[in-house]
Amino acid sequence: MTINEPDLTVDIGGLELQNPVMPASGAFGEGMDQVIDFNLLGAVVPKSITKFPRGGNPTPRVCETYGGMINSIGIQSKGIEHYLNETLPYYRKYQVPLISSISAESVEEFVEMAETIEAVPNVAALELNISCPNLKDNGLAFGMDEDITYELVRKVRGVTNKPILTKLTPNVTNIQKIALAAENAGADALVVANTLLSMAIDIDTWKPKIGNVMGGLSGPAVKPIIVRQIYQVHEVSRLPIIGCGGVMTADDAIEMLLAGATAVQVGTANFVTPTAMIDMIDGIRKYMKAHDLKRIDDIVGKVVLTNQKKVES
Amino acid sequence: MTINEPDLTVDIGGLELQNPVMPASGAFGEGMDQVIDFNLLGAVVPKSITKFPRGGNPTPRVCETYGGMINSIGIQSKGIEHYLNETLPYYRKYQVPLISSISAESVEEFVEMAETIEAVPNVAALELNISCPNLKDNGLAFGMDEDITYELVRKVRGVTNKPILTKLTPNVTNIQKIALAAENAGADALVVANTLLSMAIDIDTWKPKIGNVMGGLSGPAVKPIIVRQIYQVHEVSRLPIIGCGGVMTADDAIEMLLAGATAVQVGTANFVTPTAMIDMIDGIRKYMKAHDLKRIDDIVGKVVLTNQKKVES
Amino acid sequence: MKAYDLKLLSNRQVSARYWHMVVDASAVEDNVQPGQFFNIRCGNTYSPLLRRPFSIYRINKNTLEFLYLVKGEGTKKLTELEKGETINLFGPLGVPFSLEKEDQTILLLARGVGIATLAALAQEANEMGIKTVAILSARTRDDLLATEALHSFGAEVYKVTEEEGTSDVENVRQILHRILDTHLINRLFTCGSKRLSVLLQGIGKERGIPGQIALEEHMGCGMGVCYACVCDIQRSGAKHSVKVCQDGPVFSLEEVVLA
Amino acid sequence: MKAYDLKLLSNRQVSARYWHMVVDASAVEDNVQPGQFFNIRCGNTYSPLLRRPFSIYRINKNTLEFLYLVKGEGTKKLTELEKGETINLFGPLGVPFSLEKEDQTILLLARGVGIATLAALAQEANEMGIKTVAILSARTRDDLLATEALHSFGAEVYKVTEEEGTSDVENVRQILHRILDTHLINRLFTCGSKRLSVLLQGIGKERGIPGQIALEEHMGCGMGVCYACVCDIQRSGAKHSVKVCQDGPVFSLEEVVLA
Ligand SMILES: Cc1cc2nc3c(=O)[nH]c(=O)nc-3n(C[C@H](O)[C@H](O)[C@H](O)COP(=O)(O)OP(=O)(O)OC[C@H]3O[C@@H](n4cnc5c(N)ncnc54)[C@H](O)[C@@H]3O)c2cc1C
Ligand SMILES: Cc1cc2nc3c(=O)[nH]c(=O)nc-3n(C[C@H](O)[C@H](O)[C@H](O)COP(=O)(O)OP(=O)(O)OC[C@H]3O[C@@H](n4cnc5c(N)ncnc54)[C@H](O)[C@@H]3O)c2cc1C
Ligand SMILES: Cc1cc2nc3c(=O)[nH]c(=O)nc-3n(C[C@H](O)[C@H](O)[C@H](O)COP(=O)(O)O)c2cc1C
Ligand SMILES: Cc1cc2nc3c(=O)[nH]c(=O)nc-3n(C[C@H](O)[C@H](O)[C@H](O)COP(=O)(O)O)c2cc1C
Ligand code: FES
Ligand code: FES
Repeated sequence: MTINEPDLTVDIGGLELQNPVMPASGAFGEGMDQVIDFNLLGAVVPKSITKFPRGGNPTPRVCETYGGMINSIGIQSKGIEHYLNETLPYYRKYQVPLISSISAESVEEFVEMAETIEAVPNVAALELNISCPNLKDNGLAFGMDEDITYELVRKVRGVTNKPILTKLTPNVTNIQKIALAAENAGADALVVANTLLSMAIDIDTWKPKIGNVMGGLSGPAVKPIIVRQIYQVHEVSRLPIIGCGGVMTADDAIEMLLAGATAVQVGTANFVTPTAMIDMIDGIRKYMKAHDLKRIDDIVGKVVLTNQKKVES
Repeated sequence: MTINEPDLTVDIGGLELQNPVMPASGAFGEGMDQVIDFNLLGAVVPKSITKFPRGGNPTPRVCETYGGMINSIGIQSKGIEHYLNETLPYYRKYQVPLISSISAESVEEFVEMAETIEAVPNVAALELNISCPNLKDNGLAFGMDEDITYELVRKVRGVTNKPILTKLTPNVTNIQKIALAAENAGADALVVANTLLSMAIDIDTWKPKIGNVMGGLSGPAVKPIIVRQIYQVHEVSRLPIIGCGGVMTADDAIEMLLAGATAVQVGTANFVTPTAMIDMIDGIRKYMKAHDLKRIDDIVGKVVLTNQKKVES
Repeated sequence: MKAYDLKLLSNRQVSARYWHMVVDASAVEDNVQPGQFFNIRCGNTYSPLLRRPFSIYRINKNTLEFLYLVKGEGTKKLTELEKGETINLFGPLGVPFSLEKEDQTILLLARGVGIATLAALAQEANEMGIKTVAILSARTRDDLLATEALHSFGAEVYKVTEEEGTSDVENVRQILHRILDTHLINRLFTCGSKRLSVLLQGIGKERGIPGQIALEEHMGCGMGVCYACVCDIQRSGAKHSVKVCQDGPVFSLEEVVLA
Repeated sequence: MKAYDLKLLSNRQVSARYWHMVVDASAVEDNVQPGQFFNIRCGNTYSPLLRRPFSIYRINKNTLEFLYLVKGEGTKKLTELEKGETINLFGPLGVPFSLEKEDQTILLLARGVGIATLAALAQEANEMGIKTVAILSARTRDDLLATEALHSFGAEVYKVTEEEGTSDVENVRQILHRILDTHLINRLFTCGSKRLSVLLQGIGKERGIPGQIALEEHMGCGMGVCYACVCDIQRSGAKHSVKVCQDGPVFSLEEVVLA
C-alpha cells in the first residue's frame, strides 16, 4: 500500500515553492545553517537590506511583553554592495528560491535597489519592506499611505520582472485599501504583515525598555490581529497572501491558511525553537494526511462562514 | 509618626476622581456589587447603551487567544429607556461618579442620546464609544475618521455641559490625528483605547471562534500597543488620557501613567480576578509610598527619555 | 459569590478522559446548590486567561467535588495541579435546580459531562426523599462515571453508550417512554446533549411534565456583566435573551429555545 | 550549536539570590569552552517567550553547570524546574576565552554573575598549568559563590564586597596594582561590571597587558541573525558594530568600547 503524500507546493505570484513555510526577514540568517537545513524550506529570506550601510538603533533592541517581543533593530545593514558580494553568493549553495527584502528611504531608492537586484540571477523575488515603523516620522511608514504604496510598487514594477512581494504594515486603519493599491500597482503577492508599533516602560527605572523608545511587536500576542488582516485582504484581493505574525506552530500556519494565506513567514518562533520552521512543515504535512487534504489549496481561504448569521455589530 | 498617605485623586476634564482606576465599559456591571465595593473605585462605567434595545451577536461571543480574548457581543442593550429607569437609579446608592458610555448608529443619534442624558443629574460624564468595531462597515468605526470624529464630538459638545470622554479606536493609522480632532471639537478627555479588531479560526471545525467572525482583542497581549498609543497621544494632546487595554495589575496601570495616562480603565482583568480593580488601587498606593511619590501627577507622562539617543529607524 | 483560594484535597484521573477533583470548601460562605457552578482559574498565569465554568458534582459538608472532562488548554492545566496546591474558584454562581417537596420521582437524562451536573441533584433528591430515575448516555462505558454515586443515592439507572450501540435518540426515546409509562414522574431534568434535550422537551410537552435544563455557553465574566453567555427563552409568546451564567445555567425546559 | 533537551540533574539555591544548576550533557556533541554560553528556554510556554543566555560555569565530562542570579521572570521560572525534568538548552554559542600555552599567570576580575563566567576559565587555566589570580567582587559575602571552586583550581583569590565596604573602584585599583606589581601577569580577564572593566582596560593599556572581556547584552536569537545584541569595537581607528552572541561574548579588552 502506498500512502499518497500530500502536495505541499504553492505558487506565490509565479514563484513555485516546495512548501508554504519560509522565514520572516530579520529573524533569519546565515547563522541558522548550523541548526536547520535551508534546503527544506519553501524559500529563504535574508534580512532587509538598505542601499548604504546603516548602524541601527541604540540597545536594548529587544524586550519582552506578554506573549510577544518588541524589536527596534533599525535595519542594521552592511549595504547593498556587501549584500551582492557576500550575502547572495553565500546562499548560492542552496536550491530553494531566495527572496530579497529591500528597505529604502525614498521611492527612488527602492527603485534603484530593485534595478540593481534585477540583474542578480539567484534572486527569485523581491520583497518590498514598505512597512517598517519609521521612527523619523513618528512611526509612519510608506505602507501607511495608499497613494505612496501605489506609486512605490508601480515604479518598482517598471524596473523588474521578478515577482514583487509587498510587505504591508498592520498599523493602518484599512489594510484592504493598501492591499488593493499594491495589487493595482502590479504586486504579485502580499505579505500580511509586519510588526505592530509598540512600547514598554520599565516601572523601576521609568525608561522605555527599547533603546529607540518604540518598536515592533511580534510573536503569539499579535496572531489574532494578523489573522483578521489576512482574512480582510483575502476578501478583496486576488493576490496570494503570505501570513506573517505570531506563527509559532503548524496549527498557527494552518489557521492563517484557512483565513486566506497561501504561505507563511516565521520570525520570532525561530528564536524560541530554532527548528520551528522544519517542525511546522512536518506538522502541516501530518495535518493534511490526517484530514485527507491533497493540496495546500484545499485549505487556503476555506474558513467556514455558513450557518454564521451575520448580525450587525 | 504619621505616614503621609499619597494623594491618589485625579482630575479628568473637570471630573475629580478619588483614584485613577475605573472599569472599562462592557466588562463591568451591577452583578459585580457582590464582589467589590463600588465606592472604592475612581468611577463606575456601565456597559455602552444604545438608543433602542438590541439583541447583540450570535454566540460564541468570546474566545481566547494567547494572552488575550476576543469578544463580539454586539452591544446587546435594553435601550436608553431601560437605562434611565433601571440602570441609573440602581447606581444612585454609590457615591462615586458615574460615567455613561453611549454608542449610536449615527452622529444624530449620538447627539440625541447625549441630550437625553444631559438631563440626568447622577451622570457625571459622558463617554462616547465611537470605537466599537462596526462590522456593518467591515470593521470600520466612526473613530477611524478624523472628520467624522470632529463632527460627532462637536455636535455632542453643543448639547451637553457634562465632561465628554471620547473613547478612541486603536485600529487606526494615526491615532494622534483622531485625538486632536476630538480635542479640537471640545472633548474633555480621551480613552485610549478600545479593542483591536481580531479573528481566530478553529482548525478542527474550520469555523471562526467568534459567532460574528471578527471581534475585539483585549487583555495582556494588547498592552504594548496601547502603551505606545497613550505615549503618542500624550505627545500631541493636552487632554487627560484614560489608558485602557491589558491593564491586569497595578504595575500595568503605572506603566500607562508613565506613558502619559492620568487614569486607567480595567476590563478583562475583572473576569480573571474579580477584585482586580481594588487590588490595583492598593498596589498603586503601595508603589507611590515605596517611591515616595505624593501625587499621581508625579508619575503621569514621566517616562525618562534622556540619554536615549534617538537614532533614525 | 466570591473568588476563593481553596486547597486541593485530591485531583486524579478517573477514566480515560475524565478527572475528579476535591477541594476544601470550609471557607465557602455561601450555600452551594445543585445546578450552580464555579468559574475556576486553571493555573495562575494569563494562559489560559479566562476562567472555566464547572458544575458542582457533589456537595459535602466541608468539601466540594468536581468531575471534569479533559478538553483543551484549561482542563489540561487543571490536571497539572496537585493535592495540597491552591486553586482559585469563583462562585457559587447561577441559578440552581429546584425540586418541590411534593415531588415523588424525578427523571434525569444526562449525557457526557452533563452527568456531573445532574449527580448533585440526585444527591439532593435522595436527601429530600425523592426517588430518582436516571438515563446516562456516554461515548464509552468507561465514561459513565457517576453510576455508582447515583446508585448510592438510590437511583434507578439506565445506561446507553455508543460503544454498545445503544445511545441513539430512537433507543433513548423508547427507554424514556417505558419509564414514563411505568413511573409517575413529576419532573424532568437534562444536561449535556442538545439532541437529547430536544427529545425530552418534546416528550415533556406531550405528557405535560415540567422540566429543567442546565445549559452551557462560552463565558467571559461568569457574573452577568459581559453578555457573552446569552441564549434565548420563549416566554409568553416572545423571545427573550437571557444570560446562562446569571439567569441560568438552569432554565425551564419548556421555555428554552433549542434551535 | 543545537537545541538540546537535557535532563536536569540538580537545581538548587546556593545563596539568597543565586541558584546552581547541573544538566546531563552526555548528548552534547560540540566541544564546550569557557566563555561560551547556552541560550536556555525557561519553561515550555510562551511566557517568558525568549530564551535567556547563561554562561557555562563548569564544564565536566558528562555534565554542564550553570550558576544563575534570580532576576526576573525567566530566572524565576528556572528555579521552578526540578531534578529529573527536561530543559531545553541551545548552544554552545559564541566565541570562548583564549589562553595561550605560553601564559604563566592570568588575572581575573569578576563581579556578581561574572564570577560564574570566569570560573570555567580558571578551571581550564588550571588544567593547562596556568596560575590564576582572581579578584571577586559582590554585594555580599554570601554572593561570592565560586570562591571554593576557584581555590580548588589553585587560584589566589581576593574578595571585595559592598557589605564590607571594600568593593569601591579605588580599592580594587589598589589591589590590582599590588597584584600586577608582585606577579608577572600575562593576560587579564573580566566580566560582570562596567566600572571594573573600564578600570581594567585602563590599567591594561598602561601596563601593556592584553586582556579579554565577556559582555552581556539583551538577545533575540543568540545565533547571530537578529542584530539585537550589538556593541561597538574600536579597531584600526574605526568603530565597528559586532554581535555579542556570535562575535562575542568574549572580546579583546583593548578593542571594546565601554562608553
Ligand atoms: C455552567 C457550566 C457548567 C459546566 N460544567 C462542567 C462540568 O461539570 N464538567 C466538565 O467537564 N465541563 C463542564 N462544563 C464545560 C467546561 O466549562 C468546558 O469543557 C471547559 O471550559 C473547557 O475548557 P478547555 O480550556 O479545556 O477547553 P477549550 O476548548 O480549549 O476552551 C476554550 C474556551 O472555550 C470555552 N468552552 C469550551 N467548551 C465549553 C463548554 N462546553 N461550555 C462553556 N465554555 C466552553 C472555555 O471556557 C474556554 O474559554 C461546564 C460549562 C458550563 C457553561
Ligand atoms: C552571554 C551572557 C552570559 C550570561 N551568563 C549569565 C550567568 O552565567 N549567570 C547569570 O545569572 N546571568 C547570566 N547572564 C545574564 C542573564 O542572561 C540575565 O540575568 C537573564 O536573562 C535575566 O532573565 P530574567 O527573565 O530573569 O530577567 P528579566 O530582567 O525579567 O529579563 C527580561 C529580558 O531582559 C533580558 N536581560 C535581562 N538582563 C540581562 C542581561 N544582564 N544580559 C542579557 N539580557 C538580559 C532577558 O534575557 C530578557 O529577555 C548572561 C548574559 C549574557 C548575555
Ligand atoms: C529582531 C527582528 C528583526 C526584524 N527585522 C525585519 C526586517 O529587517 N525587515 C522586515 O521586513 N521585517 C523585519 N522584522 C519583522 C519580521 O519579519 C516579521 O514581520 C515579524 O517579526 C512578525 O512575525 P513573527 O511574529 O513570526 O516574528 C523583524 C522582526 C524581528 C523580531
Ligand atoms: C466582553 C466585553 C465587552 C465590551 N463591551 C464594550 C462596550 O460595550 N463599550 C465599549 O466602549 N467597550 C467595550 N469593551 C471594550 C472594553 O471597554 C475595553 O476597551 C477593552 O476590553 C480593553 O481593555 P481590557 O484589556 O482591560 O479588557 C468590551 C470588552 C469586553 C471584553
Ligand atoms: S459570562 Fe458574562 S454575562 Fe455570562
Ligand atoms: S541575539 Fe540575535 S544577533 Fe545576537
